[in-house]
Order: sequence, then C-alpha cells, then structure tokens
Amino acid sequence: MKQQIGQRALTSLISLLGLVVLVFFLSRLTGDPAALFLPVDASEEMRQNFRALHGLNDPIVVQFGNYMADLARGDFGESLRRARPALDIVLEAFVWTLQLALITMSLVAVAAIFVGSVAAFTVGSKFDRFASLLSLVGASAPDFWVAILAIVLFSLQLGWLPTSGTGTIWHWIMPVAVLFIRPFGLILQVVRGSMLSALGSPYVKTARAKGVKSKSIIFVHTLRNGMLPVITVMGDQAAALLNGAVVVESIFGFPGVGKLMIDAILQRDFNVILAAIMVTALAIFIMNLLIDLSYALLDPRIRK
Amino acid sequence: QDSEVTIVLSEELDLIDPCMATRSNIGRVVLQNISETLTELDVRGDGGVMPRLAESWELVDENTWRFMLRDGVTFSDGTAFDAGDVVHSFERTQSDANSCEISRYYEGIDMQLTAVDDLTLDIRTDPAQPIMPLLMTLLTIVPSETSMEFTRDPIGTGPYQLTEWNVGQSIRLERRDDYWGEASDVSAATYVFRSEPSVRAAMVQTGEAHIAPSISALEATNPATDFSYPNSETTYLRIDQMTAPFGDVRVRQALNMAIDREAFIGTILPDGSIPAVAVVPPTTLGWNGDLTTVDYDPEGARALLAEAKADGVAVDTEFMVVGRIGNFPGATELYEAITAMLTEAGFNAKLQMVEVAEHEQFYSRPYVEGTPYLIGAQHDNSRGDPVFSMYFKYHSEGRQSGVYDERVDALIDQATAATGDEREALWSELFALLHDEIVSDVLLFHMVGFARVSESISFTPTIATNSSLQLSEIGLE
Amino acid sequence: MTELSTQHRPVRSKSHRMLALLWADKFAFTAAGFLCLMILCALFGPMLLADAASGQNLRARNSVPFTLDRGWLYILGGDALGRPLLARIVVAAQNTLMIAAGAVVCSLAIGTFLGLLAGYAGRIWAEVILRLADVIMSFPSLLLAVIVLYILEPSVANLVLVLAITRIPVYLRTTRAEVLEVRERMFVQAAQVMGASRRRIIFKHILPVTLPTLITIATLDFAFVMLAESALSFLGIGIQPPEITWGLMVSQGRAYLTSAWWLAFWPGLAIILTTMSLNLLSSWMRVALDPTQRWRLEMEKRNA
Amino acid sequence: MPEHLLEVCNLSVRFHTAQGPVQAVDNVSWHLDRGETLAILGESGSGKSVSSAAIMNLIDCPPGEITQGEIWFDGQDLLTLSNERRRALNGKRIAMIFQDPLSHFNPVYTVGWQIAESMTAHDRPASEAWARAHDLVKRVGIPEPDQALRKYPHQFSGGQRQRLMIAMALALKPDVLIADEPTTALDVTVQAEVLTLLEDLQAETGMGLVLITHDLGVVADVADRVVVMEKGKIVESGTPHAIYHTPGHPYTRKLVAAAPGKGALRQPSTASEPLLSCRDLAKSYGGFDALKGISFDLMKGETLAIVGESGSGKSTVARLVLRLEDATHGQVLWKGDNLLTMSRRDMTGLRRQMQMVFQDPTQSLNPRMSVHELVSEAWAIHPGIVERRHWRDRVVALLEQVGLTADHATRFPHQFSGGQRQRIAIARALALNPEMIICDEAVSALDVSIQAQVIDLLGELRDRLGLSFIFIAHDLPVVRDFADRVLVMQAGHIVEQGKTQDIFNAPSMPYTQRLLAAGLDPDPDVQAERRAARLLLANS
Ligand SMILES: Nc1ncnc2c1ncn2[C@@H]1O[C@H](COP(=O)(O)OP(=O)(O)OP(=O)(O)O)[C@@H](O)[C@H]1O
Ligand SMILES: Nc1ncnc2c1ncn2[C@@H]1O[C@H](COP(=O)(O)OP(=O)(O)OP(=O)(O)O)[C@@H](O)[C@H]1O
Ligand SMILES: [Mg+2]
Ligand SMILES: [Mg+2]
Ligand code: NI
Repeated sequence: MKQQIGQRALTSLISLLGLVVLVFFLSRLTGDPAALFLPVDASEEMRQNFRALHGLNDPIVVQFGNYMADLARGDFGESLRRARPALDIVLEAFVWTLQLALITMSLVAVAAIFVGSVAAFTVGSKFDRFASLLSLVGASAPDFWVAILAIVLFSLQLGWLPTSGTGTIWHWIMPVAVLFIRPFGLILQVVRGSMLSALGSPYVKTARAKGVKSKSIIFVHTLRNGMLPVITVMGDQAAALLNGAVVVESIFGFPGVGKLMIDAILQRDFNVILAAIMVTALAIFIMNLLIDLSYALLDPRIRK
Repeated sequence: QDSEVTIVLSEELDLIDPCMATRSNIGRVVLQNISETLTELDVRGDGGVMPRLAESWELVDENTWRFMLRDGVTFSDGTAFDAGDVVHSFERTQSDANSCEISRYYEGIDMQLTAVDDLTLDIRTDPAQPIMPLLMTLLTIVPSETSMEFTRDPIGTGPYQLTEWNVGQSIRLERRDDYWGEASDVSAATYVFRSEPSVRAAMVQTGEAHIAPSISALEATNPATDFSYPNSETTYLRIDQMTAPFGDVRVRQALNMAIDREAFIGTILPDGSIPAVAVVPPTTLGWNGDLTTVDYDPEGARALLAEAKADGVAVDTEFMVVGRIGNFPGATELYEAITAMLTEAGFNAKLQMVEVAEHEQFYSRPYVEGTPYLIGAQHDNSRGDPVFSMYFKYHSEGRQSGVYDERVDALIDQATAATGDEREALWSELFALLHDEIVSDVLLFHMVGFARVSESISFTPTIATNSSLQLSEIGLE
Repeated sequence: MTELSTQHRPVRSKSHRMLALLWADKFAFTAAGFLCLMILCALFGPMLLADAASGQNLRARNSVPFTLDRGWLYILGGDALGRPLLARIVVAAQNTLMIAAGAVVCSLAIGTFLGLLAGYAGRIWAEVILRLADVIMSFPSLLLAVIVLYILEPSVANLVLVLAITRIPVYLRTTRAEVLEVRERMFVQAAQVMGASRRRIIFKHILPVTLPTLITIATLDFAFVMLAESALSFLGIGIQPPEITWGLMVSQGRAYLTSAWWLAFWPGLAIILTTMSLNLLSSWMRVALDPTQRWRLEMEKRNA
Repeated sequence: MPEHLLEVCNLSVRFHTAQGPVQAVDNVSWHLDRGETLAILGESGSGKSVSSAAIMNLIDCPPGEITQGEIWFDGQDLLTLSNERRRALNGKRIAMIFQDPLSHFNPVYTVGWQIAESMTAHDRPASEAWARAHDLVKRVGIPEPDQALRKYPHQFSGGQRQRLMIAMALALKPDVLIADEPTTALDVTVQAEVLTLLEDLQAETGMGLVLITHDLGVVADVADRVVVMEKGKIVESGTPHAIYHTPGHPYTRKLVAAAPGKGALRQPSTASEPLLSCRDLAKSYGGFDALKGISFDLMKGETLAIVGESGSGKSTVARLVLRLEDATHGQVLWKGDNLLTMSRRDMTGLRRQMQMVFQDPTQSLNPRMSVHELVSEAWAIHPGIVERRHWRDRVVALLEQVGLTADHATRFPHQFSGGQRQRIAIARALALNPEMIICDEAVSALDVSIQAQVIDLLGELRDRLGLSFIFIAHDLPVVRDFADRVLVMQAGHIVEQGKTQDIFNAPSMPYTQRLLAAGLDPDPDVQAERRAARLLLANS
C-alpha cells in the first residue's frame, strides 16, 4: 500500500512536470502578452520594454530553463499584470474555490445519493419521475440563466439574499445553489442507474430475508456496491469545480480560481496560468488518488 | 458611517498603481481620489484645463512651460509635495522597470523636467508642446520615494487614501483629514467588482451599491436612477487603403453609403448614440460641426460600385468584417447587421468575430496578410484634444492607420505643434479632409454609457465617468 | 411446471420487439419522437429556412412571442436583429447536433476505450492512461481552446476536438472503475475459461455492464457540450455568427435575459428538451437491455 | 384442524416472461409443526425454491405473481400482512438458507458484519450480535472464527460460505427455518455436523425445519415427513419410510430408483499417457496456505474425483489448473507443456481443450445473455466447431441432453432454478467438445433423477470421445459410480489417492475412513441403524 502510494506520487510528479512543460510551451505559442497588457496605441518601444521586463525576449528554451530553475527554488514567478508573485495570487483564489467546491460537493453527495437511491428504490413512481425530470432540467439549463434568475427572484423581488459578493453566510447560498444543480442532476442519474442494477442483486434478497429495513438495504447494502461509478463521476464534477466555476464566480463576484484562470489565459499571463494549473492539478491529482484508494476500501474484491 | 458609498466596477483591478490611471477602472479608483494631477480637465463646465496641484502655469519660451505648484500639500504618508515629486513621477513613467501606461502620451516628445525650486517646475520639450497643461491632466503624482517598480500601495495627495485591498473582493478608500482642499461629503468608498452588467444594476437597486458606472443599456430602464452619458468611445470600421478593393475612393464611399446608421439607434444601440463623423467625440477640440453623416443609400452604393468596377476595380473581392467579440454591448449583432447591409449593397463581405488577442493582431501593424478586411474597433478619447488619436489612426506611420496621404501627415504634424485657434482650425480641417475627401474609414457611432446611481446620493455621470470617478463630486441627499 | 402458453407467439424481428418495448414507455416514446423531429430539423432545416433565419428586420427586433402578427415563423418571437427565433432554432439544430454529437460520441468512444484498456490491460498501460486522464482533467479547456485556435485553424472539427478531449477523462475513469469491479465477477472468469479473447471479454461481457452508466453521463454531457461550445465561440474558435447554434443563441440572449427573456429561453429550452429526451431514452435503454429489468416494459405492455 | 406452526395452502406462483407466463408453483399445500422436519424433495425446477421465497416475501411482484393461496403462520395469513410486519418476522421468526451461498452474500461487507446484521436488524445490540456471530461461526465448523468474521465472502470456499449462510440464518433461533439445499457443498463429515447442529437447535427451541433437498440420504437421516414435488405440484407426501419403500407416484419411483451408489464400480482402463500432471502445486492467500504442494496425474479418458473436506483446496486446484489465478509455485503440465508459464496467447489456444463447470452456477453465467447466447458463445469464440446456422439446433440438443427444453433457450439465467442453471453451465462446457472438463460440484444441486441423467451423459461422452474429468464432489455415492480414481484432500494436502475401488473398499487413511463412515444411506431403515450406531459412538 505504502509502496503503491509512493509509486503513484512519483508518476504523478512526472505527469505534473509534463503538464508544466506542455503548458509552458503551448501557451507561449498563443500570442504576445505585451499586446494585451499595453493599450493599442502603445509604441513598439513600450512593447519591447514590457517584454524585456518579463524576460519574454529570450529564446523560449532559455525562458524555460529560467522558469524551471526558479521553480526548483519554489519561485513561481511574478504575474505579468499584477506585480505580485503568481503563486500568492493563485493560492488566495484557490482558497475560495476550494471552499466553494467542498461545500457544493458535500451537499451534492448527500442530496444526490439520497434522492437517487430513493428514486431507484421506487423506480417508476411519481417521486422517481419527478426527481429525474426536475434534476435533468436543472442540469441541462444554462447556468447563467439560473444564476441571474435567482438574483432577480431572491434579491430583487423578494429581497431575501444579497445579490452577490462575499462576506456573510448569506452570500454563499446562491453561488452554492447554482453550482449544486448540474452535478446534482448528473450524479443523481448515475446513482439511480447504479442502484437500479444493484437492487436486483441476490444479496438484497438475503437482506430482506434477514428482516433488514428498507432504509438500510438501500443505504447500507446496495449503495456501497453501486458507489464506484458514483464517486468517480463525483470526482469529475469536483475537478470541474476545482478548475473554477467561471460563470458563478463572475456573476456572483466570487474571487475564485476560475475567473482568475480565464483572465490569465485571455491575457496570456503565463506565470499565473502555470501556477494556477499546478495548484489545481495538484488538488486534482490528490483527489484522484483518494478516489482510487477508496475503490479498494469500498470493494474488497478490488484489493490486490 | 452614513457617508460611505459603494461603487461597483465592471472588472477587478489588476493594479492600483497611479501611473496606470489611464485605464478606465483603475482611473475610476485612483484619479483625483488617491492621486492627483497638476491640472484637470473641466468636463462639467467649459472651463478647459483647470488647476489642481499646480496653481498656475505659463509658457516661458516656445519650448518651456513653467508650473507654479500648490503650497502646503502633503501626501497621505505625511511627506510634503514639491516639484521634485513631479519630476520623479514623470521619470517613473519613463522607467524600464515598469510598464506604465501613461508614458504613451509623452511618446516622441523629448521632455526635460526641472525643479526650479520646491514649488516651481519647468518643463522643456522638444518639439514644442502647446498642450502641455492638457498633458499634465494625465500625470499622476507620486512621492519621490516611490520605487520604479509597480507599487501595490499607492500614495498620493488626493482627498482619499487606500486603506484596504481585499484582492478579488473589494478596495476601500477613506477620506483624509489632512487633505489640502475642501473636505468632501463621502467619508469612505468601497469598490467592488462584478462582471455581469445586470448584477451591477441589481446591486444599486437593492442598495448594496450606490453607483454602478457602467450598466447595460437594456438594464437602464428606471429614469430616476439611470443616467446615460457619452462615454467618449467611437466605433468605426478601419479601412486599410493599401488593400484592394479599398484603394478606390468610390468603394470607400459605397461602404459608407451602404450602412443604415439610423436603424441601429434605439435598436441594437441605445438611444443617445450619435452617428459619427470623426473618430473623436464632439467635445473634442477642433470638432467640425459642418460635417454630416453619409446618408443611407444602397442604390447609390451599388451605382458607385458599378462605376468602380467599370474602371477595373476588383469590387467583387471577398473581404472580412472583423469584429471583436464582446467589444461593447450588442457588438456581434451590430457587425452581423452591418455585414448583411454590405452584402445587400453588393459587397462580398463575410463576418469574422474574433477574440481580444486576435483582434489586436488585425488592428495594429503589421496587418494580417491574406483576405482583405475591414476591422471594427472602438476608440476612446475623452482627453479633449485630437492629438491623442489622430497620429495613431491616420498618420501614414500610425499603428492603426489605414491612410497613406501626405496632406494628412502634414496636417497632423502642424496641428500637433500649433496652439490656440490655429490648432483648432487645423484639426477641423483635418476632420473635413478625412471625412469628405479621403473617406478614410466607415465611421459608425459615438457611443453612450449608462450608469445607475442610487437615489440616496447625488452624482451625475459625465464624459469623464469612463475614466475617472471623483468621490468629491458625490453629494449625499 | 407448466408453460401456460403452449403455443409460442410468432417470433418477431428484433427491431420490432424493441419498438414494442419503446411504445411501452410513453415518456421514452415521446422522447424518441422529439429526437426524430430534431434530426429532421437538422437534416432539412437549413435547406428550408436558411433565408428566413438570417433575414434581418430591425423593426421586428426582440418582437414578443406568441403572436402571429408577423407570420408563423415569429411565433416564438424575434431576436435582437429581428430574425424569427423559430426559424433560427430549426436551422441551428444542424450545427448544434453535429457538434454535440460529434464531441460526445468521440469522447465517449475514446474515453471508454482507454478506460477499458486501463482497467483490463497491464499495470503500465493503466498507469500511463490514468496519468494522462489526470493531466487532461487538470488542463483548463479554455486554454486548450486558445492553443488550438492559435496552432490550428478555427473550425468546427477543432471545436469538436477541444470539447471531446476535455470530456474524455470522465468516461475513462468511470469505465475503469466499473471494469475493476466487473472483471472480478465470475462470469468473466467463465468466459476466460472458454478461451474468449480479451477483446471479446471486454466488449461482450464487461462493456454491456458499464455502458448504461456511461450513456447516462453522455446524455447530460450533451447539454454541457452544447453550452460549452458557445463559451468557446466567444474565443473565436468554432461556430461564429452568422452561423448559429443553440448555445450561441443562448449566450447571445444572455444580455437580454431581463428585458427579452425569449431570446435565450427558446434555444435553452431546445437544449433542455434534447438532453432530457436523450436521458429518457437512455433510461429506457437501461431497462430494455437488462434482462432482469426488461419485464417492467413487457408488463406495462401487457397491462396496457 | 389442529393449529400448525406454518401452513401453506393452495399456493400458486406465476412468473411473467417475454414468452408468456410460467407457472412455477401450482396449487401447493403443506404444513409444518413445531419441532418437526419436513423434507421437500423434487425435480430440479419444480418450484421448491420459489415456494419458499413466497413464504419469505422474496418474490418480486411483478414480474412474479402469487395468483392464489394462503400462508398461515402464528395465526395470520402472511400474504395479507404489510411489508413492514413481514420484515419484522423475517430473520427473527422465519429464517432462510439460500441455495447459492456466494451470490447471496453481499460482496463488500465482512461476513462477520453480515451475520451480526441479521441480529442488529432486529434491534439486538451490536456487541451481543458479534459475540453470537463468533459463537455461531465456530459452531458451523469454520476454522479460526475470529479471523473469519473479518474476512469477505469471496475469501471463503463454497462449503464455508454455505456454512456461514447457515450461521446467519440460525442467529436469532427462528421458529421456522427454511433450508434450501443447505448441504450441497459440504463434505459428508461436515454435513453430519451441520445436520446435528440443526437437530440440536430443534430440540432446544422446537424449531420447525423445512428442508429442501435432493439428497435421499439426508431425507432418510433427518426428515419426519416428506413431500415430493414435480412441475410445480405436490405429487406425493408421507413418511420417509413410506416414500422410500412404497413410492406411489411414478416420479417418486423414478427418484428412488435413481439413487446413486448402487451400480457396479468402474474398472479404470489401463494406463495411458498423462493428459494433465500437477507437480508440487501450491497457493497461498496472503499468509494462508490454501494449497500446500500437491501432485497428481490425470490420464487420458480418466475420471479423477477429488473429494475432501470443505475448504481443503479443491476448487483452488481447479482455478490454478485453468490459470484463473496464479499459483504460488509448482507446475501444471498439459500434455507435457507447463501451463503456468505459457504465454497468454498459447493458453487461449489450449482453452478450448479444457472446460470447467463452476461451483457457483449463478455467478458464472452472464446475466445479460440468454441461454442460447451463453451456450453458443463457445462457438463464436472458437469458430469452426459448429456452423452458425446449426447453432440453434445444437443448443437445443445440448439443452435437451441436460434435461432442459428448447424454449428455455430464449430465457435469461435469472429465470431459472438453481439446478437448471447448473445444467446450463454443463451444457456450455460440453459445447466446445473439450478433452477435459473440470466439474466443481457440477451435479450437487440436481435431484437424483436428473443427476443420473447427467452422469450418464458424461459417462457416455467419456466412453465415446475419451473425455477426461476432474470431478470435484462431496457426494460419495456419485463419486463411487462415476470416478476411476479418487483423490482425497484435507487442509491443502492430498491425504490419499487411489483407484475408486481401493478407496471405497479399503480406505487406508483415518480421514478417508471417517469420510466413508459418515456417508448417508438413502434407505431410512439403514440410515436409522447407522445413526443409532453413530450416536452410540458419540455418547460412549
Ligand atoms: N424469474 C423467473 N422467471 C421465470 N421463471 C422462473 C423465474 N424464477 C423461477 N422460474 C421458474 O420457476 C420454476 C421453479 O423454480 P424453483 O427455483 O422453485 O425450482 P427448484 O424447485 O428450487 O429447483 P432446483 O432444485 O433446481 O433449485 C423453474 O422452472 C424456473 O424455471
Ligand atoms: N481469495 C481468497 N482469499 C483468501 N482465502 C481464500 C481465497 N479463496 C479461497 N480461500 C481459502 O482457501 C481455502 C481453499 O478454498 P477452496 O475454495 O479451494 O476450497 P474447496 O476445497 O473448494 O472447499 P468447498 O468444498 O467448500 O468448496 C479455503 O480455506 C478458503 O478459505
Ligand atoms: Mg431451488
Ligand atoms: Mg469449492
Ligand atoms: Ni448433495
């Protein structure tokens, strides 16, 4: 087990490195940040100066060497636009994103598993149909619709919640709710399908013969058997949130990593892009590791 | 407490460095709030250039301006303001250690700043700069201790000082007690950032914010709170006369005639937008009131094209109309409609919407080879003088120019060096030449912006609101 | 034991039987009908309505839905340039469905294939494939789009490429998770004993178990891809006006959400309905293809 | 009418299938008194399991349907009770031992947890439940109960799982225990222990036992009354003695006549070259040595029976030989080639020559494939054996050979009884015309008449095609009839091997002797005597 994790850490490190190299070179093929940072009527001299200031005039291999040397010392470079260390910027934003992702995914996990399981258990019932349809509508509706309608309804009309921003717990409600919808719909469907298969298994009969309550048949016996795809898809959705929930962040003014990343990409702020990718990649790698480990925890047959 | 306001801006500030104050959102926070300039342009009246940190100025000789500075001014860090600070502030904009934007306004000018004494400053320039006081409306003053690198802790002489910067969330300015001028009503201002226009509007409506300097026209439905203001932006299609078939003036005329400008106003563009006859707004020096927009005349356009075709101009050449996605509200629709109108008039036009970085490649030299194109762009000049626009847009060597005409080059050079009425006349002449004779571009509209201001405060947006927002101009009701 | 039906019902063709099963689930049947309609729109829409969909009429700008004053094409209202929304939705179906189906099918096929490989082939392969998935998962799709835009030409095929690549990991990881469990089942060993090739075991025995889950995810991805596509057109990659897709219509309507809701609503509804139809159909398929569940449809048929 | 502990009246159950309804149970009535043992004998697929499932409320309605009948327990008709009230009875008052022990355990929980759950579900405190689970596991003869409780179902052998299932059912000392083929995977010594355990419990609590079995010996040993079922109906009932000695119904007569262990012993053909040789084959799971280095040969055309203690490694041998698992060390030589080091591709080529019938038929059939697909898959894998257009006929022929009918071909595995599934698995193994078949308890769930039919079929193939068998079984009379040589295993070792004749007539090792002595005789009279002798032995 220890050895396995060690090996995993090593391969992950290699892939992270590969990712950095890939992003480093590819992103530099996508245009000149000077053109984007400086106003259109800036002179060629200003542009040169800007490039020189950020070492963009060196041959790309030299730039890469410098970057890696700095990286080895734990220096992720400065943002081209913000006059701040890229890592600081990213970490500040990542804290928000992480919180948002964690809160959302925990709610999604609880709600989707609960509703999905019950829907599978009562397959074909009104509850099943209703839960499925509603969640599907939610999951396929454009997220900005939902976000703006929520603001119009809950802030403008009813005045219950602040429109946007951070600060109080009330500020979290709408962003989390909007982020909740898509993963909820998707995971609910996956849970439902997975449980539907599991509920036909003979061990369910055994449990019934033992007099086990329906509740525990659903949530103890079958759930764990149907969990593998569910946590995998949850991981995917969580990764999407970790990569940043751009729409929600920009509509609700959440200072997360999604908006940061988009801006950095659109502005070719290379160091921020790289730092952001490394931080989120690390989080995603760790999450995938945990998910892979949990397979074996959930299903002893997979332990080898 | 009651005298605090919240202002919701459209995007987060990367920097709050005073030397970046020409960027609109940075300017709204910094300009004349944190950092002041020597002079200030009067946008509410027609006072022209007014004193701010300089009390008066005079032309010493043709190439030298002398500014008499205000006494008793201190920076928010307690140090006193003197001529040395101005010199440093200028040098800072020229430094290699940063990429200050302000410097572009001093480009091509050899400027020598000397502190004659603590409160007297001489500026020698080559060539002569008749509009030096105007140029000084752009130079934000920082204390001479400020390092050359970008700072994240701006110090200025303004009525407010930065007290809090929650990156990504808010910026807070608080009123200084030791400000040299009149104390303003607002004791503190918080700036927050929302990129969604409807959210900005909603925030003022719910009372979460007091001013939203830019909301979308579609949201601006409440006359009690929503103001339109000319935002000093002008949209136009730049024509590169080097590429066929645009070298022929008839083709350029036909382009102008093919577009029904009136149809856009009140539909895709808000009421209040004005069909443009120059690339700068009407409040600019030398504005030529005699120019009139080209009338919509698709038949005439077609006739002109036929005529040109008969002369062997390749009017059937396919060209692109390049627009920038999200450039202004309704940009895509506008360009879509324009393309349709051009096609209607017999052009072989194709729409191509591109992203910022790509747009920049099309817009600035060296231009993209291959298919000829018209590029849709928006130009901002709220500074009151065409000099900030004309060289770039129309001089043969201008970065975004598609005009190659000696008369134009000469006029630009003359006007830049001229003062007073002569300057005004020369600009006026240039506008006429470009518009009527050369038909340099397809000018579209002077745009308007919309601001929502809470009823609990009094503030009227002006043409300057696009680039600055003085807290001292806000009154409390 | 007596077979009550001594005389067998005539053996009907397989497709006929599936149709009967489809008829048994009224929701799925409606869904299938709707999808057929959409496919017809996609096939013939541009041919019939292209002119109507691109004809501008600023006087009909944002004209309200549900009146026949301007002719039946305006029944759903007009857009910001006064083009009839109904015609535009019909015409846009082609691009939309082509892109969405292209992206989803590609990512589903590639992801599933790699997932099967990772789950069933040797450790080294699995390690490589999974790290690759990690990397893709951490690679922001927007950056990918920008890179593709700069390195390759913007085109529909590249748009599909970007969308497909970003969605591969979820299928890959889900497939692998399921394979890990399914391959431990005894019937897989039984097939092995019979000498079944790996390919056969994977495609005949393992894939059918995992497929329903994957298809469930894919149906919801349909909506995701349709909306994501418009986000990428914002970067200038892929579909650009005057070409249209539903996603593009939705995002163009965004500015008008509070003033002319119908601009974004109808294309959004088309997306929702398509997604929902696909999902209903996939739920139906899950039941129809699972012998232990199929009775649900067969019984309904009998009762009906 | 005296009050019975459990009474089934006129029960009929019908299943819906795509081909139309199947009447699984047809107007069946029987009753059970306190302390009594009722044996239900019957043809495979005659509705024994379905009727007991009806008692436990385990029939999915739909697609199943209880068309008529009453099930009286404790003065109430179970079929009219709410689900919640039936749940409260299940496990506590009425318990059930399922036919397929592997699939009926939840694969992801430890067996300890699952046994304890049968108590905690009825509000027993967890600590008490675990203590009792420990006790029960010991009682059913699982070694090292502490560790066993913490293991997962797939880590046990077939027989061990069956015993764990028994332990689970006995946890709350139910009033009625329905045991569906509870000893199909148990060697006779363990079987005897389990039967004694059940009897003890009966004596202690007055438990009524419904024993569904095909084993006439078990019936003779423990049953008070017998009902015989055929095709969903009860065809005869009475005392074991009456049934055995004066069977009335033709089916019963056939059943009694088919009882194995009476035929002539086989004379193995004289030595030919070995088809398969195992050399020092060993397997350990973690720290546990399941197989401790065994060696044996299988000659061409020979039937080698492996008998032995439950959990002694019999199935492990089969899995190793077929390379479903990797051996820890040792060699398996197939016609001289070592299978264990062979490349995967070469192995695939050889696969068609060796087939296996798994101990757990349910799990070894892909639930998504119809019987036709299951059987014909072999031909799809190895083209050239049967042409595609003959598949249908060939499948039908195979099904008929194992006692199924043509219209079973379109059904799916879950629509069959335990014994029927086992026969599908046999048909599948035969489809490839292999040279060797490993039968892991392949006929243990079949009633003796079908068993005889299948054994005859296998015997005929052996004689005609020179097929070799490794025949893993616990059922000594069947082994005696069918095998050429016998290999006796205990705790991972081979304790004795030799010709069937020698082993049965003159066992040399004490374990073998014990094994043979524990055998049950189908004649109730004979069995009563043996039992008396055994009790005497035990008491002295
Ligand atoms: N779900 C089902 N659908 C259709 N038919 C079924 C289903 N379950 C069982 N049957 C049929 O019902 C009949 C009775 O099955 P049951 O399991 O009771 O047999 P059994 O007497 O227990 O046989 P065995 O000794 O082989 O286990 C069988 O013929 C079987 O094919
Ligand atoms: N995956 C496993 N992990 C750990 N132990 C195992 C595993 N599989 C089998 N065993 C152990 O190996 C031993 C031999 O198992 P095997 O299945 O070969 O027994 P068997 O002789 O077939 O018994 P039975 O007659 O009960 O089926 C058993 O004690 C069992 O507990
Ligand atoms: Mg049975
Ligand atoms: Mg076994
Ligand atoms: Ni038996």
